[in-house]
Amino acid sequence: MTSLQGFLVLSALLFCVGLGAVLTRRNVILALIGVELMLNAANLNFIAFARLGPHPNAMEGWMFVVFSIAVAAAEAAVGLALVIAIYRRLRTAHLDQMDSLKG
Amino acid sequence: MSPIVSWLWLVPALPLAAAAVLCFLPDRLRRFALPLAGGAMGLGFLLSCAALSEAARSPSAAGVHNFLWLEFGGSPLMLGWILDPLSAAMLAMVTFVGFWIFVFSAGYMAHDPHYVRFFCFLSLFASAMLGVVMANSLLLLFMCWEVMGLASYLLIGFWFHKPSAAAAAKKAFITTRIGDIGFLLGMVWLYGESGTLLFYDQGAGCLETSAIARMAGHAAGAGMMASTGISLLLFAGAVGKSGQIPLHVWLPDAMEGPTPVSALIHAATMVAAGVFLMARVYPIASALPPPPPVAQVASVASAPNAATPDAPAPAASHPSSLPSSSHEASVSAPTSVRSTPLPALCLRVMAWVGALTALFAALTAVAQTDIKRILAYSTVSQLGFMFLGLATGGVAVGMFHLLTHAFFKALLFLGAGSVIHGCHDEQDIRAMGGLRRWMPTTFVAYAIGMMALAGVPLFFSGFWSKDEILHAAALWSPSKWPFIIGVAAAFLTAFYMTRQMVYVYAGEYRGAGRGADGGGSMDPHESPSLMTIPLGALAACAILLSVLGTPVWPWFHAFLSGHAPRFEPSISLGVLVVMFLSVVLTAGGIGLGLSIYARAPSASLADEDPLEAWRPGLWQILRNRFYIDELYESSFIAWHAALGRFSAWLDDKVLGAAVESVRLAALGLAWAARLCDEFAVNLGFDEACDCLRQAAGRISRFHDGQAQRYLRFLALALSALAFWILWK
Amino acid sequence: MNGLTIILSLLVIASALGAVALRNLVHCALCLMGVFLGLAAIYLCLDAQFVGLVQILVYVGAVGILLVFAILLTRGGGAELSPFFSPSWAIGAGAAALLALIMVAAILKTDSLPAPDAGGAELPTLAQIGKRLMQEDVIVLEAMGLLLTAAAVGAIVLAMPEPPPKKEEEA
Amino acid sequence: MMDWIREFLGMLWKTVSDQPDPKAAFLPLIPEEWRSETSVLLSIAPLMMIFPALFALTTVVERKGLGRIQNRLGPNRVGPAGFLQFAADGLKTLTKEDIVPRAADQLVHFLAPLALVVPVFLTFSVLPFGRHLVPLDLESGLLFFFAIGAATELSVFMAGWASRNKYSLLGALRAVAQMVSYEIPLILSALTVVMATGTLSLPQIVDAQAAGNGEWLARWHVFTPWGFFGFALFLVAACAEANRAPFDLPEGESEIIAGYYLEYSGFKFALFFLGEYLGLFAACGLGITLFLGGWHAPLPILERWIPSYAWFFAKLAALIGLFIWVRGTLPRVRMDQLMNLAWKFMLPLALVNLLAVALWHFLPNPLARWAASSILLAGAYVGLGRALMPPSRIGKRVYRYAPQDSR
Amino acid sequence: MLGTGIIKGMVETARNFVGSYTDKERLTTVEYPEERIPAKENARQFPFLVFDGEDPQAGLRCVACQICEKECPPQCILIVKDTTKKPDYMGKMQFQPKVFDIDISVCMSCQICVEVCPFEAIKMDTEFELSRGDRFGGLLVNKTGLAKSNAHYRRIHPAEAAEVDSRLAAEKAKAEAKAKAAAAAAAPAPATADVSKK
Repeated sequence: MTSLQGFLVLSALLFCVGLGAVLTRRNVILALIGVELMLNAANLNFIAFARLGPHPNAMEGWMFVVFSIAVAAAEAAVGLALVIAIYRRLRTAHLDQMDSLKG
Repeated sequence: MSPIVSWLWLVPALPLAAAAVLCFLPDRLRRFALPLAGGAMGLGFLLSCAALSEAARSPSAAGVHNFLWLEFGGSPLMLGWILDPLSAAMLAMVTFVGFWIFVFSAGYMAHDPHYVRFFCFLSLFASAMLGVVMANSLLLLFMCWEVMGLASYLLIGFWFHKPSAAAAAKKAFITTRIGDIGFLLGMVWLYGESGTLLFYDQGAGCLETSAIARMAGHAAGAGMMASTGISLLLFAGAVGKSGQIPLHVWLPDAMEGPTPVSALIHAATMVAAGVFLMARVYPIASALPPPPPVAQVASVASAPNAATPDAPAPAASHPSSLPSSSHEASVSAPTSVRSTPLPALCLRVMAWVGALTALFAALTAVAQTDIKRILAYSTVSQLGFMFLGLATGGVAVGMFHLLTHAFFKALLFLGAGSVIHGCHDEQDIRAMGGLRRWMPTTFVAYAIGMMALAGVPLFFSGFWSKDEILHAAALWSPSKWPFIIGVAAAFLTAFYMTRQMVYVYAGEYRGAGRGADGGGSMDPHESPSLMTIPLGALAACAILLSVLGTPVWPWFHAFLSGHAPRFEPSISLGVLVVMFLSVVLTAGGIGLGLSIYARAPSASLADEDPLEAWRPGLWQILRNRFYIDELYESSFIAWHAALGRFSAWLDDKVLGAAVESVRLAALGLAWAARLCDEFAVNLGFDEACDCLRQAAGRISRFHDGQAQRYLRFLALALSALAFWILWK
Repeated sequence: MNGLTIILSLLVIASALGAVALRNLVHCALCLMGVFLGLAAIYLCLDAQFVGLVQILVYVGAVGILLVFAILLTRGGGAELSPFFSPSWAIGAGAAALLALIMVAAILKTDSLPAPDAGGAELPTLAQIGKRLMQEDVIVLEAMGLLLTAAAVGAIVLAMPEPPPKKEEEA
Repeated sequence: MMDWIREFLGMLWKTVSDQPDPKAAFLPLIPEEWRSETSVLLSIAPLMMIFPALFALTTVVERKGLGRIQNRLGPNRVGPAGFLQFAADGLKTLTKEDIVPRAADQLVHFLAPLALVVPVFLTFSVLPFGRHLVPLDLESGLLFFFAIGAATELSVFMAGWASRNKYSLLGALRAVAQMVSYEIPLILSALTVVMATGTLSLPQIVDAQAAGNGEWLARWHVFTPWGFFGFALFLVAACAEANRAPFDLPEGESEIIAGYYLEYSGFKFALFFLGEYLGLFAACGLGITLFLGGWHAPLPILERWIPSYAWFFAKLAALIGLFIWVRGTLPRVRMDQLMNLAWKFMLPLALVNLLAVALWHFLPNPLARWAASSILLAGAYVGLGRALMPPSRIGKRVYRYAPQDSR
Repeated sequence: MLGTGIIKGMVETARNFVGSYTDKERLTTVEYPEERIPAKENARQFPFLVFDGEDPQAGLRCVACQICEKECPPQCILIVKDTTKKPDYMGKMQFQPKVFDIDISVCMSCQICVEVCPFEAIKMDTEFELSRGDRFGGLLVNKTGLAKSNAHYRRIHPAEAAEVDSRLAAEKAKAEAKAKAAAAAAAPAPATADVSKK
């Protein structure tokens, strides 16, 4: 196993842990935590490929991570604001109780 | 035309503008209400004085200002105003009395929460009255007349939270409307006859010679000339407004309004408007048919007592008389030969109505205990006098009494207001007494007013004006009964005013639970100077006005009739006789009053009146105002109610049944349509929809709104996809 | 991978599992901070200094604090009351585990991953990153600024207290 | 062994006398496998000794200074003129019972003070204390400073939340809100320097402020308009970041008793205390590095006679004195005033300041750029000050029940 | 402008700071155990019992009338009368207190005992350094501990003590004059004459 493979495995595991949180936990905030984990897993992939890939002096990977972090910040702000707004209206933070669109 | 005429519109416009401003004035700026309303009134008074002097300089030439208001197709509708002695005198009187009443109101209503609104209404009212006075068009006069009715409704019902006030306001409004229907009909008829509603229009007005002649010559059926019918209808309006029998019932009830309102309505303005109206249309009312054959004019006789006791009788006794020109002749010819032609029918009706009202109201006033009600009945009585004077002696006689009465009755009402204010809103004269000590200024002013009303000779204006009326009535040719009735009424006037004075000012204070020895804050007190100053001003006028109309120097008559006054040092015997008679009457009335009431002033509230002890039956009749209200209640109003019930029944059962049957028919049709729709058309569609819905329901079970479930499926699918890609 | 990065990786995985599986939401958030810090450390180990420090600044300093506030504002500070295990939980966890299995297997199976250039190429310096951000990627940077502004405004609008319903609507 | 001691003393001398790379002669004496760890230890150990000692001294000086400001004597019992008071205090806190509330979250409660102190110590690692004294010369040292500094917010939250006490939680939320709010003007004001010097490395920033050849006055950033405003903003924001008076609402003993460290006692409390002061020192050190020329003397001539770290610590002492002075002068502000100041005054002013740096950078003429940025900043200051504190027309206060003329 | 107030305040505190080193007026505190501010005459801490003469117990002015015990709001005084009597300063025979205890952990320094005492026997002390190792026991002061000489009283409350002394002297003189008159009236009785001669 090369070093790159190790980081990729770490990234895959991190991603799946995050996915598990999104799929199983009912609290919206935990789902968001899962989403953050998945984003971080992706970032880790970028960094790993950028550093341990064939072109360490290319900056695309780094740039991607920087922008991805910014997007994550925006996502967290809007997502948590949504959570708070929904909580204020429905008095719950549980995903399975937010089913107003239920068919 | 002098410039003052073209600016005369300012006189009513100023109070109107004040009213408009006042109705938007917030209550916290209430200190501006009096300056605004009173200032408008004072300015109006100054303008009126200028107009009066203008009119006095050339009394014979009426200044007229007409303008186009509307145009119906080809026929213009003109309105206008007029400055003649009549309107000038009225303007000056109304603005002067009104100004002092405004001042008085500021004191009287100082603590009312709706002070500003009150002044707004007062200004509106004054503006309407001034419009009535200076109108040169019957239409304009009618419009102002109706605004005045509205304003009086608002003012009488000013304290609308009191049920009695609200009822009185409605009563006044409705009762006067009955008369106004007559007015409206008369006006329409007048327009039909003369083609114009302008009074004076350079020869084309309806009060000018040609129109009068045309109307008087035009028979209207039932033995009447057109002019007679018109003037009788207009008189109906005047009866309503001026509270004559049989429409007098609203006026005493109108005492529910604030006292300054009573003063304004019952003394100076609204009730006088009726008299003024008749004075204005006097040319029509007094119009005689065109000159009959010479023989009748020449026939000379003096036959008093010949007329039937009831004025409309001549017309009624000849229902089938000739429709042609001379019903007067047909009345007079068979009865007797007389020196002068019989006065116009309208004037005779007026005389009788006036005389009867004077007596009736005076009798009723004797038995009242409410200080304002006594004055109200007194007003009704005095208005009867005015009509009597108008009918028998002409415009000047009636108007002179109107003017003098305006001042002293306003004085009396304001005095009563002062008394009520001083006694903490007590209105029952039995609960007063001894106020001479507490309220000396009010007492003096009230006494002057009382003496003017009672006709105490020489120094008080009422004496001269009433004397003139009696004199004119005595000389009235058709009948002497009005004179006799008037004499009785004059006697009663002195009597009931003495009674009231004694009750209110003599003896000990009888207010419940308070008194001279109580010394508490509930003692009566003198009113503030804001209220006593108007009393003084009006009292001065009540005395001073007498100089204008003495037989020795009848300036006012001359002014009204348009020629220069003459100084007549010698008074004719007839006048002296009547004068003497009235002195005796007054003295008798006062003496009788004093002898009955002043000898043993009642000591407490519960004491019964000496008259009641003397004749309880008669007293009850008088006390209950001859049961006229009850009579109306059981007759007209009951009939109306029955008619209303019948109409309701008709609407409900007959018309309603028809509507119901139409409805049922429509319903049946709709039922049929619906059945067809449901069982024929919808069934197939519904089935199809149901199929779709069930199918969709099965599919939609996956869409349970659980985001995580969707994601789980996604994840499984992703795994499967990855698996397939990697190890296919 | 040297010893330090292996330790950090284990720490990151453990923290991630804690962040996902703990009952108390605040603990979850704190574990998430651990993941972030661990990842930042890994970035630093991979010579990605700028990215690692930005990771700490943004994730720990901003996103973490936001999360914590959101947890407290939704009364999530106490323990979760609903049962942890449920049939749907099994499906979700199974799907995640399956995917993890597939991905790890795929990574390990692949042996054709590119090796780093042995030529000793220089890593980009901070100044280069700055130039890149301000010159070539300036459009992206502007867009990102716009996005962040919009997100901030949107978050404020969303989380603003709603005006109380009017009386007429209630009646 | 003798070599070892001699080289160690030589290393100390080289450090004290401002010579480059003092460890160069000493490290080869260490076995190969321990060399890097020893080097790290040699860098860290002075930090770990000097700044806690400075903290100890500062507590005494602060109490004495505050006492003098309030016409009191201050501590005067332990040691000469009371200067050993810190020892007594330290002993007391060390021997006090460590109380943990039963309802508290034990682990988080325990970790919180550590999580506060560790990042604070880390921040010192990038500060250049002297000419050759910078423990960690990072390319993005400034970013490191702020990133690590941001982590302290988390520890404050941990402390407040884990205590299971509503006052603690309120204090923690206040503190976090305050720190998040003031971090923005803090970073923005520091960014002016980055814009002016074009680097994130703190030693390079210090070098940029050195006097040029033949100049008699150092080119400290504080001597420029934007630098002056940036420094003022930086100081205010640092004061709020460190929860010092007048921004010490999170403690707010009159309303929330002691804020987030209400439930801490003994040594943990001492750690919080230490962390707070060290945070203040770090912020002051950063301010010195960014705006006050770092270890440079105001007049380049003086640098020859007085060692560079002396200048640094002199400036640090001056700034600490300023903070003590401010604490003795200003009353605590209200929460809304605090937030208003951050968002409505400091943030716009910091943004304007960025504009001013840009003007400074792009205008060639020295006079023109002085005038332009001065006018811009002065206008913004006056306008924002007016907006924040509109001139109030407050009449003479009238008391309802007191007689009007009793004065 | 924003900030001027801050600068003004800073200047003021700086003036305080510097002034505390240079200006004695500004630094009003003293280092207590070494320096003391002399007690004010009106200071009062806890009551003590005044005695005349040399013997603290025999010279006590207290006659165990127990008024102070009844009046004491926190009930911190305990008095037990002795059975023996001894003459007071006016020569009248009076009881002695056998026990006179004051629990100064309860006493609230209200001075009511002093106000009500008809014999000027109890006064307020200015002593304030009363801390004890024991929480309660050490603060229960008995008759011995409470007795302090009139000289002490004169030292701590000079003006008041002078007034009290002069009044007592006057009363004593009056009483002696009266006694002399009574003795003169009773002169024939030889036994009393002997007594008065002594």
